[in-house]
Amino acid sequence: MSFDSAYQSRKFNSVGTRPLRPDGVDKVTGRARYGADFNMPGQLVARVLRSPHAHARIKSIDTTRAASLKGVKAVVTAADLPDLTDGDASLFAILDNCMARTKAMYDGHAVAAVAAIDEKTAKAALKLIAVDYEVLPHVVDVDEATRPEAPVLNETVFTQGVEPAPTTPSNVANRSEFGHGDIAAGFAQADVIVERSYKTEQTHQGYIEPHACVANCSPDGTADLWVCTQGHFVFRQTCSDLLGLEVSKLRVTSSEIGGGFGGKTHVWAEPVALALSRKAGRPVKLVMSRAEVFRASGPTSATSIDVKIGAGKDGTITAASATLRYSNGPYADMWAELGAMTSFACYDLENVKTVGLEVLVNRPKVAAYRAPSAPMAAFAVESAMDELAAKIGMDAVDLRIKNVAKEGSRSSYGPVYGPIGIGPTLEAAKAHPHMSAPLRKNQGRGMACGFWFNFGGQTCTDLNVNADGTVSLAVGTVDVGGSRASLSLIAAEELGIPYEDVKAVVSDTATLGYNDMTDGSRGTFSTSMATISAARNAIEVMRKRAALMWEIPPEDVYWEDGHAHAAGTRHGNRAPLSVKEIAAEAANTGGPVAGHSELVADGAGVSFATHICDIEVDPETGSSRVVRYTVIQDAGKAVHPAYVEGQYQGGAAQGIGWALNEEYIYGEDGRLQNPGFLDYRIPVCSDLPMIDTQILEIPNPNHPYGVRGVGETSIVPPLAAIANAVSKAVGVRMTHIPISPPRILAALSDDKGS
Amino acid sequence: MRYERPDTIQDATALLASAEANSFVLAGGTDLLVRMQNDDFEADLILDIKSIPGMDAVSQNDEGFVIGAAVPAAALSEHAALASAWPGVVEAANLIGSTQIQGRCTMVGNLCNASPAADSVPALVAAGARVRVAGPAGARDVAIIDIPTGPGKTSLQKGEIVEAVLLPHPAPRSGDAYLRFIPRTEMDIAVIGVGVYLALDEAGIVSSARIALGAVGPKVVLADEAAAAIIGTRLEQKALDALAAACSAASQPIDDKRGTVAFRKKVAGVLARRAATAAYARAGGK
Amino acid sequence: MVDVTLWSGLRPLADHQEVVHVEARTIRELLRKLAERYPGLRDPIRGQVAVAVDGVIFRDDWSQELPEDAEVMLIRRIPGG
Amino acid sequence: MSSIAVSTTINDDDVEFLCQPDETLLDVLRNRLGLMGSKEGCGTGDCGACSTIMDGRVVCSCLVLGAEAQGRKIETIEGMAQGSDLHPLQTKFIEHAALQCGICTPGFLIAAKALLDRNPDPTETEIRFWLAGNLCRCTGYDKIVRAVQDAAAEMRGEPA
Repeated sequence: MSFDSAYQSRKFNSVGTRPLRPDGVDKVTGRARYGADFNMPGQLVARVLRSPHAHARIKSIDTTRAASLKGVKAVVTAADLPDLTDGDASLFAILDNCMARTKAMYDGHAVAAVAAIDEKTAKAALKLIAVDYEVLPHVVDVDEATRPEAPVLNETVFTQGVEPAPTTPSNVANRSEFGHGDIAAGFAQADVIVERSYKTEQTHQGYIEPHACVANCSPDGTADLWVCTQGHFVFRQTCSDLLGLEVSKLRVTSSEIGGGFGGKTHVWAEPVALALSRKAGRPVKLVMSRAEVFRASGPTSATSIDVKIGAGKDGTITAASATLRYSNGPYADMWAELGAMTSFACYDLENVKTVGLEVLVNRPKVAAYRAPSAPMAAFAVESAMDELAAKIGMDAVDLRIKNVAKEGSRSSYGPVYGPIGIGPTLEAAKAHPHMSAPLRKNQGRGMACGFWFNFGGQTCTDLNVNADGTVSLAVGTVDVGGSRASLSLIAAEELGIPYEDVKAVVSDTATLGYNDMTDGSRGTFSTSMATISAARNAIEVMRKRAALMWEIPPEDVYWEDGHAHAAGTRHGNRAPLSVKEIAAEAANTGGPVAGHSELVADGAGVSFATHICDIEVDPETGSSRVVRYTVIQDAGKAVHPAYVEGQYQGGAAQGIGWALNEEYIYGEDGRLQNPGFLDYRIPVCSDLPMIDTQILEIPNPNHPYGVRGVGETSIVPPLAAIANAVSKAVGVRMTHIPISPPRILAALSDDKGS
Repeated sequence: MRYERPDTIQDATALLASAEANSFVLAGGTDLLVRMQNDDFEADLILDIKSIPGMDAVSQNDEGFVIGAAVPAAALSEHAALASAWPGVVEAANLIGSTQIQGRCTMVGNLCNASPAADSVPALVAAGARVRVAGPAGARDVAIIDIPTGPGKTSLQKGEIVEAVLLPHPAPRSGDAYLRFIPRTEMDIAVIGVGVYLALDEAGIVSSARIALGAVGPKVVLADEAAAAIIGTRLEQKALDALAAACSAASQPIDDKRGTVAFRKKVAGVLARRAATAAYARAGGK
Repeated sequence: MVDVTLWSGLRPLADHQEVVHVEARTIRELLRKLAERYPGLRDPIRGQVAVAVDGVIFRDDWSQELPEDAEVMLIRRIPGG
Repeated sequence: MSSIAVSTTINDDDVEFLCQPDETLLDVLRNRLGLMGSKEGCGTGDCGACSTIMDGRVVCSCLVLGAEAQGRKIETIEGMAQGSDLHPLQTKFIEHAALQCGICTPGFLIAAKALLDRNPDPTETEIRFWLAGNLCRCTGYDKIVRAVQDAAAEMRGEPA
């Protein structure tokens, strides 16, 4: 039944309220079960042997002594994961990253794994595995890797997207290009030009829960995987592909997830746990240590970006260009391409050109990290915009407003925009009290805009009306930030029943149809679409049941305020039938009442935000402190405002940590020096002020309630907002993230010197 | 590996003396247990000293304060007399790690872990503190600065345990202070640490001083030239500049994941200036 | 008749054209015809392509109609975080 | 290594267990006593997700040996509610949406309880520095601090 996803404005009863979330009590009493909280009878403990070298050929692996150690039940190497990827490059990259096949490509790359009766035995067994490495020269820096003399990571990689096709292998795997118009002409007309290079270091999503799973392959070919993941259906597909299992025989259950931010959209050790279980014939529990999470899961890219913007004296941008180099880790992907697409997306430009270069380095395989690739590109562009405003002598916000993208503007990544909310966020920022509050000595104020795509994807929900009229809602999107609460609100709204009568649960892959990964801010957007559709289907069933109960034609029954009503006067004034009353007769009117929905939610629209940040710098030590922070973002419709605010605040906090303190630090030996929360410094409670939020609601025309995705955009502006604030506080343009105290102090002394 | 929890200091030193290869003393455990997570950590004996009477007590005698080796840092600020006598030492101990770490870690553990960046050690050295070291052949008192000999190394002999920290009563018109640099506001290992102790004469002129620097060398540095720079002064700008220059000169830091040489040398001077000013105020100097 | 703009990554696989003219009423018909006319496009279309119709991005939905004067563009299929 | 017998009090219950000399209290709670509410986020005392109260002081149970629990009084998240009555902090965390994924929440609740037991009217700064040992990556801490302030006010009998 086709589902009309168009927006119809309405008065909301449940949507927009702040009820208590259904999974709250379990989480505050410690009963909620995360990845490492699940155990199976007779389970073994797994430990992974990881390469201590940044780049080395694996000549041989001798596991005989390990396998013969008492208590060891299985030892696996790449040989136990035969290549079933038949030419699918991205699937082969996942396989090779799970366990190195010919070369160890980074410090921490898995080379073998054991399953034993306890942790002590497993650790002892790892020491008995003899790996014959031929250590090769390595490169970890994104710029050094592009130099001709840099060691080549993969002899089969030739730069794609370049004409004529190069013939020598390179660490630059792909060149992408976007834009329109003639930038040469544009720059020629410019009165003022800003041209600068920017760098950002590699950061990690920083979820507090390390990856954990319990895998059980039974001899009859069926298998179970209990895992913390952002997409158990996608994990099922990937694990089936890699291990040659039938999709229907592998059931993946998503545990409560202790944070993901994109880092749990990708399998790391789960296929290894399944391989160990298959070989040992027993369940295997594999929990990564924090050091393993940093060394061998999926941090985001380190980047090196050149930006050039030209504008007339009146602030109109005549030309804008950017070259974006993103580290991908050892396997080619599309991270620079995403940066190139998002960099100038906030603006309506006549002449724009962006080039993305994917660079291979001896670092872990890059995975998505909340609006992947956008924060770094925004840092470079919004820093240049700030400098341009200063050069022209124009207010930073006014310069943005002058060039802002509107409905009908051609985006820098291609398509023309529909109705978008960046203009309103800029106007709101201009009018916000934060923008005019007084600043004290050594304090600077910065602002920045941010953009992210959102999307829908495949979604499937089941809505069952129980005999007492309460509703069970089964969804397939993983709930990290309270989406069970927001989806229950959506179901209650559409059915016209109280929120308390709805209980939402996340189903495993055996009890619900396929659902895409919970990423791209699609959780609430797409599953709310499917929930509304399921609710409307359930209403159709209940209308027919009421008709049967009243013995009148179904066309004469309409639904309103949670009740079936008999239309017109012909049927006398029958009292409306509530869901409870209809459900009570279900047995006699056709059986259980339910509504299902399987759809592809599309047209998610794009999402914009503007942030304002005040920072105080100690000029003598270079230390900096965020004293005030404001997030202004368009949510289309805030289903549960508290959790929308939570996305705004959480994204800003991650951005602040990224801007000031967080970075992967590699030694000369190519080994990660800070794989732990002590020296990979994410913001702590005493580092941050309260983070003020302002939710704008510009309805998304492609969603019945106008909902937009909100989960990712909030991490995009902070790097630039903070860089602009610090640059104002110290009077020197800061171009290298993180803006650590040594860098601020060095900038101050250079400035005094020059 | 054996875990022992002796009831007397004699049993403790005997156990340590008789242990084979590597044995470790457990007080707060906040350094030791992190090292135990390391895959190649080997130990024959973990000796828990928390059942030995007096180890978790802070007492006073006519010479000064006796702080048991098992007294957690959090308890120091709860001891009014100690906190008012030695605010610099107590604030240094209270900067070690988080609330959770504070509930366990001890100054003696911080000292014996021998990290060049230990927070309490510069403050204790500036305060002129000593430790009572118990061994199979009886006890001896050692200046704090003589315990660490390099990163992770101490001068303790086999079988010896540090029983207590001995802090003298502060001289009249004296004050101490400790400041450190960390990139966040909490939870970090010190990039630089500066402990200052000074005493004034009746006229408010600095008559004696000790400046100790942390995280700027293989072990804590007693910067005598820095102290000399402020003795005989009222911490005028010139004196503070000389103090800062001397501290920067006395610092021989390394580049590592937490800081660069240039940064540490510069900020050592800045913190010394600020800590001296705070100690001077505490000593009643105007 | 619909004018489809290809993003830079796809142009080498379609005789280096930036805009291609295709007779198609739905995304399904559009993609099928493109793959038939330019075999090189078959793999990227299978998993790496999204279709922007008047600025709205459709990653999966083949049934989406293509109005006569709509601006149609093939863009990279974007992963999320 | 031979096991050590330990008898202790956990959430006012007498508990006995065997553990290895090098086994942490966190591993004992989770793997031997089924008290999985305390979470392991790092194993090195840097994230606070394993916070428990031992003899009135909040500590990281991953940096305490199981053997050290002998004769001690230990409080874990599982003991924070009195039967079905949630502790005011638990209620306020839900009301304020002071948690999203919730993996850090047990640690925050235990640490906040230890704070309010000691200081019924803490300032925002005192709350933030006391809780600096508990890492959260989802919320940005704003709503956590507000929830602690609100719970403290309620426990003091003042209107929110």
